[in-house]
Amino acid sequence: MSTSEQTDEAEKSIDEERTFGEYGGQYVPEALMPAVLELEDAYERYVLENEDGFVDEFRERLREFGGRPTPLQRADRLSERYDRDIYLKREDLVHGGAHKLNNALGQVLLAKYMGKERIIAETGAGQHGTATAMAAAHLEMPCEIYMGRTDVNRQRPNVYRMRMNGAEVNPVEAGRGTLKEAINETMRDWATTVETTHYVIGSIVGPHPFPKMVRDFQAVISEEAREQIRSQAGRLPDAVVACAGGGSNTMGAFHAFVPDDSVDLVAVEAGGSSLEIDVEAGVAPNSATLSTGTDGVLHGAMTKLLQSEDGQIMESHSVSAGLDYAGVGPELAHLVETGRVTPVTVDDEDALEAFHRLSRLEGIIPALESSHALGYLERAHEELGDLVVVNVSGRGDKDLETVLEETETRDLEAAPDVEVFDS
Amino acid sequence: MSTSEQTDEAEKSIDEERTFGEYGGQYVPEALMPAVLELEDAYERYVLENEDGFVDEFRERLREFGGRPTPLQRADRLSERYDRDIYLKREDLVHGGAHKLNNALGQVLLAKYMGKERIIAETGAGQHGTATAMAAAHLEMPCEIYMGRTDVNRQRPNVYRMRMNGAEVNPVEAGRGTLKEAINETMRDWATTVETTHYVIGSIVGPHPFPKMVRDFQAVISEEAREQIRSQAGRLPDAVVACAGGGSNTMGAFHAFVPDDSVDLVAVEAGGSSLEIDVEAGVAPNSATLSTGTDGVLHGAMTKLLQSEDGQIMESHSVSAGLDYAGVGPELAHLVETGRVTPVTVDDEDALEAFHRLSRLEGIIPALESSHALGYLERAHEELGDLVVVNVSGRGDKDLETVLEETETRDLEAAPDVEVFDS
Amino acid sequence: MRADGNGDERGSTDSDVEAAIRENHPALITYVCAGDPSLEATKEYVEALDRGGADLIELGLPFSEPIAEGPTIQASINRALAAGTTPEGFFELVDRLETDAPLLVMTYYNMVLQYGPAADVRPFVERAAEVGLSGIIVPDLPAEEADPLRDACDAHGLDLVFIVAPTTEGDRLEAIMSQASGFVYVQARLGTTGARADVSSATHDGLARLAAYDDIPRAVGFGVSEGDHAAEIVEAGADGVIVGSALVDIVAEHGADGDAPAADALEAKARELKDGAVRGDADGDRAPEPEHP
Amino acid sequence: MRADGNGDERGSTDSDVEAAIRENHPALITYVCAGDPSLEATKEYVEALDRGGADLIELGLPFSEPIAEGPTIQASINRALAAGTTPEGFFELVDRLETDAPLLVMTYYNMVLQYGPAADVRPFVERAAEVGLSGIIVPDLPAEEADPLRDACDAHGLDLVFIVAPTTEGDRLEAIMSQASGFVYVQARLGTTGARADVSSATHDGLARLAAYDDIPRAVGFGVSEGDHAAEIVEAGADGVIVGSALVDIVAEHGADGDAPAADALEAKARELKDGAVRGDADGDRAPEPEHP
Ligand SMILES: Cc1ncc(COP(=O)(O)O)c(C=O)c1O
Ligand SMILES: Cc1ncc(COP(=O)(O)O)c(C=O)c1O
Repeated sequence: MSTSEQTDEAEKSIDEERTFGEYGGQYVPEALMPAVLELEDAYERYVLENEDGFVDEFRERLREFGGRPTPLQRADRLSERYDRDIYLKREDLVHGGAHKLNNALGQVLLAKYMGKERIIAETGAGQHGTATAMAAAHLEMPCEIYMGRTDVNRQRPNVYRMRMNGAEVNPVEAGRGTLKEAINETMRDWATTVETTHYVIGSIVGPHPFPKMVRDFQAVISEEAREQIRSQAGRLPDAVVACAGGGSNTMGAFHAFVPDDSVDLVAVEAGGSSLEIDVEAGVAPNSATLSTGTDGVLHGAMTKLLQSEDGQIMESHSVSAGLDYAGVGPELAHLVETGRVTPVTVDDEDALEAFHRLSRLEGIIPALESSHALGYLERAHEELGDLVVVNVSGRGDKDLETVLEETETRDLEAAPDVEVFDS
Repeated sequence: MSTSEQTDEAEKSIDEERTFGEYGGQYVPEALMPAVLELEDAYERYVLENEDGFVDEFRERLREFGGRPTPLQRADRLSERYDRDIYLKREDLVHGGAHKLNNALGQVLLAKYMGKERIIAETGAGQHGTATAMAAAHLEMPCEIYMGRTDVNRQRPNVYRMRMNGAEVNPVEAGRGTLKEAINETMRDWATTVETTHYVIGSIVGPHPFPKMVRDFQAVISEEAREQIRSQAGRLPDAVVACAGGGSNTMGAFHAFVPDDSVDLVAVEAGGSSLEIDVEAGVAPNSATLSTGTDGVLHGAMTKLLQSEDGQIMESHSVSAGLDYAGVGPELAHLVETGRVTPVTVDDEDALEAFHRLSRLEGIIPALESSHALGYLERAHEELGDLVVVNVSGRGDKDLETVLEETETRDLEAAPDVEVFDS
Repeated sequence: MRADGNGDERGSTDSDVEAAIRENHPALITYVCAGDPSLEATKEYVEALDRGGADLIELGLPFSEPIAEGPTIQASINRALAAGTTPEGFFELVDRLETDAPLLVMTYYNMVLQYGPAADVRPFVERAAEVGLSGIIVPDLPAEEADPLRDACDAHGLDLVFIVAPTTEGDRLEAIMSQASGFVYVQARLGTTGARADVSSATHDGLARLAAYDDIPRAVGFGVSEGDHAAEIVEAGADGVIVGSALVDIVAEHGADGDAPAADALEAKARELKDGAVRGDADGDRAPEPEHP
Repeated sequence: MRADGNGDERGSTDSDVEAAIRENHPALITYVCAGDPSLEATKEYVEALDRGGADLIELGLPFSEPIAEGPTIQASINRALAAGTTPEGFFELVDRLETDAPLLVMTYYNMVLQYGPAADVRPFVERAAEVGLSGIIVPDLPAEEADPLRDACDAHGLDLVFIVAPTTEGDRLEAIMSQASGFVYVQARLGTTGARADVSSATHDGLARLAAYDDIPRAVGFGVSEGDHAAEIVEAGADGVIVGSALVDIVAEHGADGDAPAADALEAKARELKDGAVRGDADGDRAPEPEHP
């Protein structure tokens, strides 16, 4: 994204491609196409060309409302443990507790510039929904969030937060009542209200220009981190490690480093309980789309998917709700295809260990999503060079109940005993 | 506090007074006196004189680990509502979700400089306990937290967080099992282990040097805010408003402004359900120590207290656990006595309204403690001048359950309907 | 098959689909989802619709993420998937079907892509042609992304039917119309499929916008549920009406076993709709001025 | 009353407290909390202790935040407060008590401050003198903060007893000793009050550190619960032993009504302790070298 200060030619050139190699595109119902094209136009004008000072306002709001820049912190005890320099990009300190606000704030602001009157968004565990509700309240935009019934009932605190920020929460009764159904339903709302409404997609997925636009809003992560590591460690890192669900924190953490060939980019997917697919049940007990998926079209884009041979989308699974998605951003699919990004997986158990490890060693309770990136560090730090940046995409307060339940049924080395209750 | 950069004479002069006017002092058991004096010495050397670069390390850790500086954000919709410029100091964005870390990090680091081997702390709702546990994990210090049994059982998420950060949590069975008992018990531990252990007090209370030292660690709030408001609004504010429990966020937000006579300093106490004392039950249904308390000695200092005629300390009450304390920092008592600080109260109901109002209008869910400061703004903004800074001492995620329960039994204007569950 | 731009009149296309509409004008186009409640039942239902007067039959191949459908058709798709409906089962059903009305498959793009070993539309189109399907409708495939599928359809003589939405205007409308074949699916209102109690005003606007393109039949869908709606729509100038949810409601009512009364009810409903359409045709004319400006 | 520095030998002080210890050497000093379970019961208990051989009696005036007490005395204080014990009730009880042993009040500083209309220690001290108390012990009042109370005590002829802890050393020890009166309370171990099974090694260290200050009696408390402890402590050179929790345990055992058996048990316990102290005195000498270096 160009800022008013950075008038670099390469950056200012408008990127009109709707695809990343063979991935991406705009596979949406005809009724949505005009809105998608209108958004494309707005993206090019406001986000790429800073028309009306959009980018300046966005950056300022990210700073004042969102709490940016976030620190790049050297993790002393992890560095000692792994005998190399580990730096954590602290997206857990963004307002709302995750990188999600970077995107939500950008899109809601853009919707305002576009003259839209209403915001809708899907949410799974509620992170994107709460970020969107916060941004909408901040910018005085009516907001409705679609959330699967199952998720509504199991993520009450996030539902409360959205309601408190003035958003409507619409439970989606269809299917299993989780993220996939919520996205479908948000698309249906959008198909009905497209003239007045902007759909704030929560990751680098969906039809063009969403994947590029969301990436550009999240790119602030790597723009900051790249400057910070150069000033704090004196050089570029050997590797950047980030978890990948849809992939927004991932591309956010990678984007500025993509041209730096010496920097390995590692996308850590949720290995769930197994990488084997349960064909009978149509269930993938993981969300390892980049590592195990096949090409197909979902939610507006050609990308890698967890799907059956027939083309039915599978239920995915991960202990971390935010990674639990059967698709992935088309740009990541492309960068994996070209070899620039290395996809790896970390399973539920190793992510839980990493959650406890960071909490105990560094006094930072990471999101379960981010714990996947940290779990990879534990396993493969020797392959990552001497200077590694890990993106801590969010904080783990939202995950306490899940972690407790999941910890109880396992024998985790790093977990504390929590028997201090009752009597 | 002096920094390595600021070598201003006035700031560097060592403050050897143990009292603030008639308040303060060192009313502790003889066994603790040597530790208190040792701490006094360490405070003077490390904190006031930056010996061994203590202050520099503290500031750097506050930045990288704690996420400082926090923004000073213009609240657009509040400004519109109140027809004046309202700025929010965003302590809710500090790691852990409240200003509490500023102090916890400072004290744990100081304990390390002093060669202590172990950290203890009291906690009520768990905010100071979690901040201390985080700081102790970060600095690799064994840590035990005392917490009343009642609080342990009703603040489970915070207990989990402390355990996950590797702290022991010791439930205190005595009395009603809340903050007062936890402090008493921590003092008892300290009286036993004083040679190796540092007691991290959670507010500007306790014997000298705690009130000054905690204030100095928290003063970063007003040091930042003062610079920020001058650069963002071009001048000093007309008033700074902060809630007051023990008073650490309060003095943190006031300290740098104390010499600025044009700046009104307003300490907002918890009015609870009533300012009338229930003499029979020995209960004050409020925590309005500065407004209604009388002079006495509690937990090591002469200060204002909620106490019976006989001198028994009363149970205090507030919907916000963090304000629920029968004492207050001696420095605040003094500044109220001299007229520099104006004490006011906001009751439970107005604080709840303010909680919902900020959530809905600004997309920031404030701590219930901070909601008291915001409630005062609603009531008395006309008396506060044209440019007002409100300290948002923490985020409200920890308060969701309480707010829901308390909202259900009331008819609050600003509250959302939360009936989206079940089916 | 699409007019190939060599100057042939569209009227002289060799499209079964277009012919079925023109020859049976005003046409009834019906939709049910294959495999709900079973492929056997679907066979009976389709044949019943054919008897009842359907001139063209869209048969849904169920996809797990039907983003363009309302609750009725979503539920039908879910039942079909739960019953184990596969693309190959679908094609075999089509192969066995004996109807006067030509058949189109309606499905989502990923289903088209995945039929072969790699993500490629050709195996699907080839198989569709082989079992005698006349065309394809893909609600999540806008004209901009349609090149590969259109090429494959052209190669196998299948129509690729495009949807024109209330939001489709100007250059895009022109672009779509230039590659439309079989008929144009006029979406009567924004939103998703689903039976409604009235005819949308957007119907009239939509037909008006298409008035200039009278070399291809225009059929209106989304919300049509009664004979009177059909009459009103045809009266407003449509060449046909498309009915889905109202029929799926009947399928749903009759439950899991797919019984004879369900087939009878479908046949009767088709007749009501076809009668309505014919009634509308007697009352209206074929290229009206917009009634709701 | 404190030696006034005019050259009088401490031996010739007019302090009841000091006299009670010196004249009954080795002395037994007992503590119970007034009002647990009732002021009436306390009266009986104190008189029983007096009969059993207590040479000096500390009577607790309960305060809601007893930070220097362990669980036993905390509970006793809570029972006394729940029973409605007030400072005035306390003073009236003292007024009515008939004991050979002088009485001291043991309470926290806030209780002392609040007795009058404003925060001021003088009314409390005045009233204490009036009802015949001989001294005051305030566990949360270190020497550094003691000026106002010491002045008031001096004015009314009361002793202000200071505690010397295991951590008290050097200049501070000197400063405390220079203002001690009545006796020095030697805290036998770090931590809070509470009966223990053995005598702390810090006891010996503490007495050794005080060896030079033999112009004022030294009594050892914190953890003393048996006659044998008393013997050991006196043998190590103490002038007296202070026992609280072990007596409060007896009070607690006998429950809410304060019965005659409780008084008997207290009297017996006092006798055991006094006998122990006397036994220790026969075995030891008064200013030993430390046994545990
Ligand atoms: C903290 C956190 N990290 C990561 C993710 C995964 O999303 P993405 O892959 O788009 O960054 C989520 C999604 O909710 C999240 O909350
Ligand atoms: C968010 C927040 N604000 C304020 C307070 C009150 O403490 P103090 O008055 O010391 O700032 C607390 C205490 O827990 C708190 O958590």
